[in-house]
Amino acid sequence: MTEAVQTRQTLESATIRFAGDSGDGMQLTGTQFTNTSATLGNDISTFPDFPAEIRAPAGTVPGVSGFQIRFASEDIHTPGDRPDVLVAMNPAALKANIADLIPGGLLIINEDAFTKGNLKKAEYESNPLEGNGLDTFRVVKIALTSQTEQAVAEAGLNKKSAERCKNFYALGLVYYLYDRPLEQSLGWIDKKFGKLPDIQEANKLALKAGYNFADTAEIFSDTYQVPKARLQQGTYRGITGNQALAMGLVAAAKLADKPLMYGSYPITPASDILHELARLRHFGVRTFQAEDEIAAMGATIGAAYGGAFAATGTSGPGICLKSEAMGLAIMTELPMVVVNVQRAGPSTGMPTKTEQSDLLQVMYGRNGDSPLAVIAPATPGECFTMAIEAFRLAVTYMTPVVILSDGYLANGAEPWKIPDLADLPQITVSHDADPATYQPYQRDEKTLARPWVVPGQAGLEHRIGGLEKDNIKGNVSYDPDNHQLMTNLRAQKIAGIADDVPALEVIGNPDADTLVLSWGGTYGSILTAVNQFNSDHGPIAAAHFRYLNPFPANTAEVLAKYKRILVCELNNGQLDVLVRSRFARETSSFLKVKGKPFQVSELITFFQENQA
Amino acid sequence: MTEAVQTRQTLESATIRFAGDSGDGMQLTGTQFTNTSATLGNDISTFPDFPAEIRAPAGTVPGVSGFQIRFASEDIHTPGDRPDVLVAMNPAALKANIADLIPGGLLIINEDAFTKGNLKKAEYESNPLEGNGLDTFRVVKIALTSQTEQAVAEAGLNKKSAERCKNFYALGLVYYLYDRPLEQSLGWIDKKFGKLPDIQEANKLALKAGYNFADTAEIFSDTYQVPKARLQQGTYRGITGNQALAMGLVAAAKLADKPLMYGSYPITPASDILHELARLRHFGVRTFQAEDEIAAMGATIGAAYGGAFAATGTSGPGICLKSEAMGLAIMTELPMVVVNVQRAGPSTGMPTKTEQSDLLQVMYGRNGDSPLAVIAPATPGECFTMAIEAFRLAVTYMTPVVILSDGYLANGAEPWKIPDLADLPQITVSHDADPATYQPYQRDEKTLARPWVVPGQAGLEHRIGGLEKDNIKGNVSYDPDNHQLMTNLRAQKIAGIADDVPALEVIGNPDADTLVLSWGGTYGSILTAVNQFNSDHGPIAAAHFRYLNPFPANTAEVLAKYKRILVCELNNGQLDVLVRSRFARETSSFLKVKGKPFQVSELITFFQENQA
Amino acid sequence: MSKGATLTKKDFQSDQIVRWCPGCGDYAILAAIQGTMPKLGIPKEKIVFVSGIGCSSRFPYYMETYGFHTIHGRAPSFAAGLKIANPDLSVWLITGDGDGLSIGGNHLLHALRRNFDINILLFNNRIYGLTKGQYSPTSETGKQTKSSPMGSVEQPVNPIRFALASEASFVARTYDANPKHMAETFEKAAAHKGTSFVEIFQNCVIFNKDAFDDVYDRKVREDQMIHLEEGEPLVAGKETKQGVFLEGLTPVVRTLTEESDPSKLLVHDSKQKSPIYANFLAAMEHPEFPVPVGVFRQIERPCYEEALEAQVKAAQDKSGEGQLEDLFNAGETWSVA
Amino acid sequence: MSKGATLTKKDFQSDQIVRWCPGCGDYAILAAIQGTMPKLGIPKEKIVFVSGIGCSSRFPYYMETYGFHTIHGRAPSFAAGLKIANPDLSVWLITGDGDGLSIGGNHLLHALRRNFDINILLFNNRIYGLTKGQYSPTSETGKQTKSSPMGSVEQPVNPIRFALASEASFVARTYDANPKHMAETFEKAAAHKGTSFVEIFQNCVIFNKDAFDDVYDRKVREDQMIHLEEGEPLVAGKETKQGVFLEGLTPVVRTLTEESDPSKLLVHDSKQKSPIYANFLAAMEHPEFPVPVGVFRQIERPCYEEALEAQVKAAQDKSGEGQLEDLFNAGETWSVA
Ligand SMILES: Cc1ncc(C[n+]2csc(CCOP(=O)(O)OP(=O)(O)O)c2C)c(N)n1
Ligand SMILES: Cc1ncc(C[n+]2csc(CCOP(=O)(O)OP(=O)(O)O)c2C)c(N)n1
Ligand code: SF4
Ligand code: SF4
Ligand SMILES: [Mg+2]
Ligand SMILES: [Mg+2]
Repeated sequence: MTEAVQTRQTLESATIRFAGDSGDGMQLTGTQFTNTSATLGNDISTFPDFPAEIRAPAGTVPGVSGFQIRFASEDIHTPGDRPDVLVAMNPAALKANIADLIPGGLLIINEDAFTKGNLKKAEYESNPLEGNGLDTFRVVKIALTSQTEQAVAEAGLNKKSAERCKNFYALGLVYYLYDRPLEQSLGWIDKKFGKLPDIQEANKLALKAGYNFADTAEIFSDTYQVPKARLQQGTYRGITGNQALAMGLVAAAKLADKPLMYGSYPITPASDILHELARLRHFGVRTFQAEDEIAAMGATIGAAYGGAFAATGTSGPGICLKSEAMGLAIMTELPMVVVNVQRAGPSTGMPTKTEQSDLLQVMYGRNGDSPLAVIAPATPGECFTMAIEAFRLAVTYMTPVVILSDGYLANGAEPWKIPDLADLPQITVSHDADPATYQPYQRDEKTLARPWVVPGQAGLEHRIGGLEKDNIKGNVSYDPDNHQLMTNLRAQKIAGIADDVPALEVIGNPDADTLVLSWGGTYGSILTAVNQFNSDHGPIAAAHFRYLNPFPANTAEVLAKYKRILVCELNNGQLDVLVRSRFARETSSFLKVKGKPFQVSELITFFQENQA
Repeated sequence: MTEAVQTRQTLESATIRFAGDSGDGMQLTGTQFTNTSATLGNDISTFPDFPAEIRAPAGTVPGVSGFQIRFASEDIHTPGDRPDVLVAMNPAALKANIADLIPGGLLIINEDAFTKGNLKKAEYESNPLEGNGLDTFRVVKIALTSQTEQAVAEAGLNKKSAERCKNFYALGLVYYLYDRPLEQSLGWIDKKFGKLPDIQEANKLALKAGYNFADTAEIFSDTYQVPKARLQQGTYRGITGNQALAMGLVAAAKLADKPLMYGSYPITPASDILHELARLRHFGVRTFQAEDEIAAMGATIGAAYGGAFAATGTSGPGICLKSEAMGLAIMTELPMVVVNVQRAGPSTGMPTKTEQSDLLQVMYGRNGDSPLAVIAPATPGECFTMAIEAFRLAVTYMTPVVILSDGYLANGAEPWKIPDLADLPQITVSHDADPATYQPYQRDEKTLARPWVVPGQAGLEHRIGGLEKDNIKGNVSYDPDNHQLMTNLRAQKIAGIADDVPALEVIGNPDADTLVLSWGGTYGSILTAVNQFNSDHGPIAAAHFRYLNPFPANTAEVLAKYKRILVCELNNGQLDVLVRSRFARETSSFLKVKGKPFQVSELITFFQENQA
Repeated sequence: MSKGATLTKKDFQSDQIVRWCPGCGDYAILAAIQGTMPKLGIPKEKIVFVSGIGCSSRFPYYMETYGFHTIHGRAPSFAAGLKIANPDLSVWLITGDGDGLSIGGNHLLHALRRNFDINILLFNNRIYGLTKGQYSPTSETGKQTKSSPMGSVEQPVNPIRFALASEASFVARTYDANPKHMAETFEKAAAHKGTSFVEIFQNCVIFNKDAFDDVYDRKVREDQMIHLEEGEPLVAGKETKQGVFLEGLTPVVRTLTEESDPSKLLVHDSKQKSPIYANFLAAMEHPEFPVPVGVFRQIERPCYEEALEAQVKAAQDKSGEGQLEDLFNAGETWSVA
Repeated sequence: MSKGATLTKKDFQSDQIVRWCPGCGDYAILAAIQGTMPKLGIPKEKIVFVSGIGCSSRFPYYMETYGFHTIHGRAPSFAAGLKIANPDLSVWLITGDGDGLSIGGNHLLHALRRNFDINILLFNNRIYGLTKGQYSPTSETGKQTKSSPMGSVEQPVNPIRFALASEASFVARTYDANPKHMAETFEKAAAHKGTSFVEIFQNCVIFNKDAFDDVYDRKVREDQMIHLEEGEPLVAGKETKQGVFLEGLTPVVRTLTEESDPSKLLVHDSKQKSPIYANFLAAMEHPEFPVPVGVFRQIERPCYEEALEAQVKAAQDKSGEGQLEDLFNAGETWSVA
């Protein structure tokens, strides 16, 4: 580490995308880079993007797997619009990703993979490495496959296994480029492949060889360093939204000293919540893999009725199936959490791609007037706190609560400051009731919640169900006025939550004329764009909804302050429907449904166009 | 028919309610009165109201079955707010209905039924016939049971069967009261009971005895006549919404020369559509009673894919179950009709009661942005035309079309002018496509519809499904821009229907400041109230939506003309959400969820209060 | 509070007016259940009746226990969640032939193979009662109803064979016309550890009147039914006895005479591990065969909720009771000072 | 256009890149189907592949026929509607153990008892492939997967027994490791009038690798399987022959020696009206028994769509083809002049 180090440019942030075939181990490479950078103290944000198939056809564009990571010495909130560096392990990866690389960006290419066969599979008519199509980039072609093979020769693997180490070779190159130490990844290899010493050895050789080649061959004209970020003091770990959500559900149950029951049917991108929770039997977690989403919802209601902290998770099509039983949960006023990790729809849509298009579904997708609470975490880490919040609301108001996550939050990772137990909210639950006075639908004056009495409590036997019940007594009732009353009460109960949740906060420049509204998983891009707009263009304010139903109590007041309201969301205008219908205000929307998060730049452009 | 006839008062309209135990045959009595009055040339409107149970406990209030009929010499649009005459066959019927009888109204009571036992079952503390609780009414107490027994004695029935004729005795009384001839009912009895001569005889005796008793005993101080209405010339029949809907579906298929496939799972109040259609095998109707609503929807899509005119029908909870497959219908852009006969919700709710609370469900109750067309008939008879219209839109735009009927339309009857075949719209369908150029998602420039190619057509083999497809070619596509394009196209296609449907019409006084908005089955009450308000109170305008998605093209223009917008609907504010979100206008709403239609009087009061 | 031992039938009658049609078979079943409950020695508050939708599914309202009237066809899933949350409740699931075998067939299948310790009573009236008389999955082919005026074209499903294929560990059949047989069967079902499945022939007097009279009317009952008794030969018949013999795999019914060799008669054994015998019994359908009633099969098999609890315990034995700090700190962490 | 008779396997290959994992058993099944199609003599345009969701359910994309990739578990209902609309199509339904027996179990049940003339192929890899490896309803008890790290606590369902209880008129089993057996089985399924149900043992190399190797690996296949042949005795075994004998109702496998009386051996007869024999075969499960493959049952029973068409015809014969005027004017009418 001689000269090069001295000339390293210091960057505030950098974005790399690793792209290759599904079999090339790009997700692993990305995760290694992420962990090393996190440990170095950078703030990070990642965006994995993989094909729908388990093993899509090798070498084809649909088979490309990508992992983007942004790391920075400042606070960041998105994985970056476009990469500064693209690592393309084969022609298909190049084809699928080159449009995103910034002009002048660094393109690291595995030359060896640009064979006739691979070019054909990628549907390239001619070899893009020839000709001048890549002239706007700084192209570094490396014979990655063969150099890896040479480097790992001494480990004695067969050709195929040797080749498979090339992702670590590539990682070594990029580690050098950004001045990252190898230790953490070397340690990881030791742990992971301890039982397969030849593979362990080979991967370590590949990683070092890549690093050294970059150093000695001086293949990069510029090299960089990204100092550590001024993160809040504490212990951190990387966390995805799904992991955080699973932990939040467990934590909520623990905080209330209740068992957690999670009923679910596997579906992309929600399955990992089930997987995470299934491993936690020693936390008293009862997972139930149901035969379908209807049964998962039924079991969740059954468990809530039985006194457990009950939750279910799915993605959009699964909500369709749950919807009838969700209506019953509303009618019987039982507490539970329903997680919807949204994906691109309609119908099967694009299961591995992100979208925010189930907001109106969870608001209105049931027969009858059937209000429930809807909340949406803004970042992967917030999935933890919002899971706890969901249970708090559920048991306080005796209502199902929907958490709207999405594919981007679910699989995206960010550093997560491990919370202090003492800082977590307390959740208190009581099943107490006096047999002398107990009535199933006697409501708490403040919350309008009915009592949560569970089978097993003597003297409180009663019957509930989906037929309209008379308020207080809970007997089946067809009385016209009672139905009106109950409909109103169900609505008021949910509306009343508004006073029990944090006020809507204005970010950016509160004195601007224009207010940007957004919700859920787009927070990072919105915040970044709003901040950037305020520094580069002019004043703009923003408010990001984490509470969708009800809206925070001050929402009308906030909106009233602004002349212009812009709504940004990853769907065809759903928050917009809620905002307009609630506040009867004209709005302008930036709507994107491409299976991808917002780019900061496109938001800025939209702000500019609407800053009349 | 001597004196009495001479002193008959002539009325423009009258409203009678027959109420008794479920076993008392009140629905039959009501229907007989309806048919006779219709044949006499009155305009009529009916409202049957019966318990959820097949045979609710005899004598109890939940077991009361009622049938209200309004008949008139003028055009009428509702079965009347409150009856002028109430026939109460037992204490429970009295209890359940007396609050509705107009002050000074005529109350005909079966004295015999006011036994201790029955009073107890009806939860009366003391006998209401004693004391002065009924003083505001004109009470006519008759020993209906015993008089019937005597009257039918010669037919030789046992006591129980003899008693069961008392509904015809009551009908006879009321026929006399309103000067209706007995012939039609006598004929009906002959037809119905031809095979049971003793019962046939007894019922005829009872009917005549009731009539004669009223005549000779002069039990009514006033008697009436209601001249015929100035109805449009033609042949009429009585029709319920469900009957009309079934006929409309059949007619649509016939008009297009296609077989009708109707896949359904029984559910109140939609089952009768299945029953009607099951009888029509000779029309080529294929009904399929599926194992559940999911399968019914799947089969409907399968049949549409196979080239049939395919429809399914259900009520709200069934829509929950259909919703996932409805998303697939949208994604595959196949033509079909989905009927939702709404009932009071949420959840199981009050299955036999009417409500309009599934509007937002059918609009938004699916994952992803998944627009489809939604229409709603305004009267029972219109269910016929709207069923045809639904199929016209479905095949023209290659989209599922939802028909929102409701329990009130479904079971309510009105005179229906039998249409001339020549006046029905022509529906043309083509499956033609040229194998040389055919592409599954090549769209018609105007309608944006894709071609309706069906299996069996040679050279056009292709594959469809729920994964996003690329526009034109129809291959599975994860391309970001294609998903955006397809999402937009799906939305535009539905939005484009606006230009192909009748403009929104303004009724009442178009020059008023206030516009009343309503939709679907409330038309009759709204129209009546608006007319009455214009004559008695002041100018008011109204516009009634039959097309909910999209709204007719001129809707914005209509709304823009009015200072004040009032929305009236039988739910907790659903059209309101659509109107406000689309037009960003403040509104005031009259929302009723009591399982019953609007009363004209309550609408008038609401108009008055909001006519500031 | 309530002590199971001292309860009476009356204690299990709720204050709700029973709303079935006069003469409906559901009344007799309700009475039999209310009569059975005190014998189980379970306190009222530990008993939950869960149902779907249908006439039969109104059942929970009439029981003075905990009750949950859920949605159509899905009762097994609610029962599953309830048992997971609270394994020591006595859970009774009430369903109908439509609720349990039409819309709810899949949940029934999975509940049975999972073997929750619950009791499932399927009221089979071979019709949809609540929706006013459409044919159901157990209606006979050719059945004319409102939705099949020219006759149903569907082959009915045999609930017992379905339950057996679903790996049910307890399978029985009883009928509303025999309170004593019902009571005995319900007691056996309650005693079984695991899912008990009981088909009940039930008379819908309004829409499928006397559908089972050919089988269970007092006049024909003894000839048309085989009352299965553990260890007893398979014999029907009041005057002349009819015995069931095996020819290869085929059941053959022969009149027993002085000469018949009783040792050749099939003897009832509901505890066979293999489902073959129970399937054989179930294939005996009316009118070709007298109809077996009683317990077809009862085998021991682990219950779902017990196996689940065992995993929780094993995990806690191995890793200690989970602590949130450990969970939060799992995986790679780093510190920012 | 295309004539069935002159088509080749290639004609049935669509232009879509096949996207299963290298080594997945689905490839062999696809090849076997594409190879079978030309033999059926049905023009391409008359053939429709309908599927649910799962790795296996991608199948239709790869067939150069009509194809409908529907939603999870519901394919039977789409096929039902399609057959009702268009009875003369050759409809093939592709499903998986999750698609067909977990979420879709109920539709499968009802499709089978209704007996539409369709062919249902259930790819049983005893795992959820597409969602990356959770246990399925056919996974063995104790199976460790992502969603069952301590082992599944569920009793698996046997697809053949399920199909039999669902009154399937044609029930068979084949396996991806034997192209010839697959082809023969598919041809028989196609030839059967009514719903043909075929379970296919399928290897998921990624999430449940070699799950069937104990049964169908070339080395053990002949000992561990009984290839059912009509009229042939039930015998397994390469070197030493193992025969299936009946003891009462119990199958007993005995080594055949010189002394064995071959007339005592059970002889395969798939056409028995009673389901008892087929159930008996289906109860022979690995590892206690060699696994039967081939056709378990094939009986004649009316098809739903034919019975429906017959009703349409009968109604038209009786009342004439329905005229709208008559429909409108039915019931009581009156005239206003
Ligand atoms: C989702 C849904 N679909 C349909 C219905 C209507 N429905 C209620 S009960 C029932 C069938 C009942 O039949 P069964 O289970 O045999 O019960 P029975 O009334 O005969 O006791 C139907 C179709 C419903 N309640 N919910
Ligand atoms: C409503 C719904 N729920 C869940 C899923 C997710 N999902 C897709 S395929 C599948 C299971 C597939 O298993 P199987 O049928 O055995 O097919 P395989 O992939 O093994 O061939 C699941 C759970 C879905 N697509 N839709
Ligand atoms: S309809 Fe039939 S099943 Fe329902 S309550 Fe009446 S008699 Fe009983
Ligand atoms: S995951 Fe398994 S079943 Fe799916 S394609 Fe891969 S190997 Fe085949
Ligand atoms: Mg029934
Ligand atoms: Mg599988």
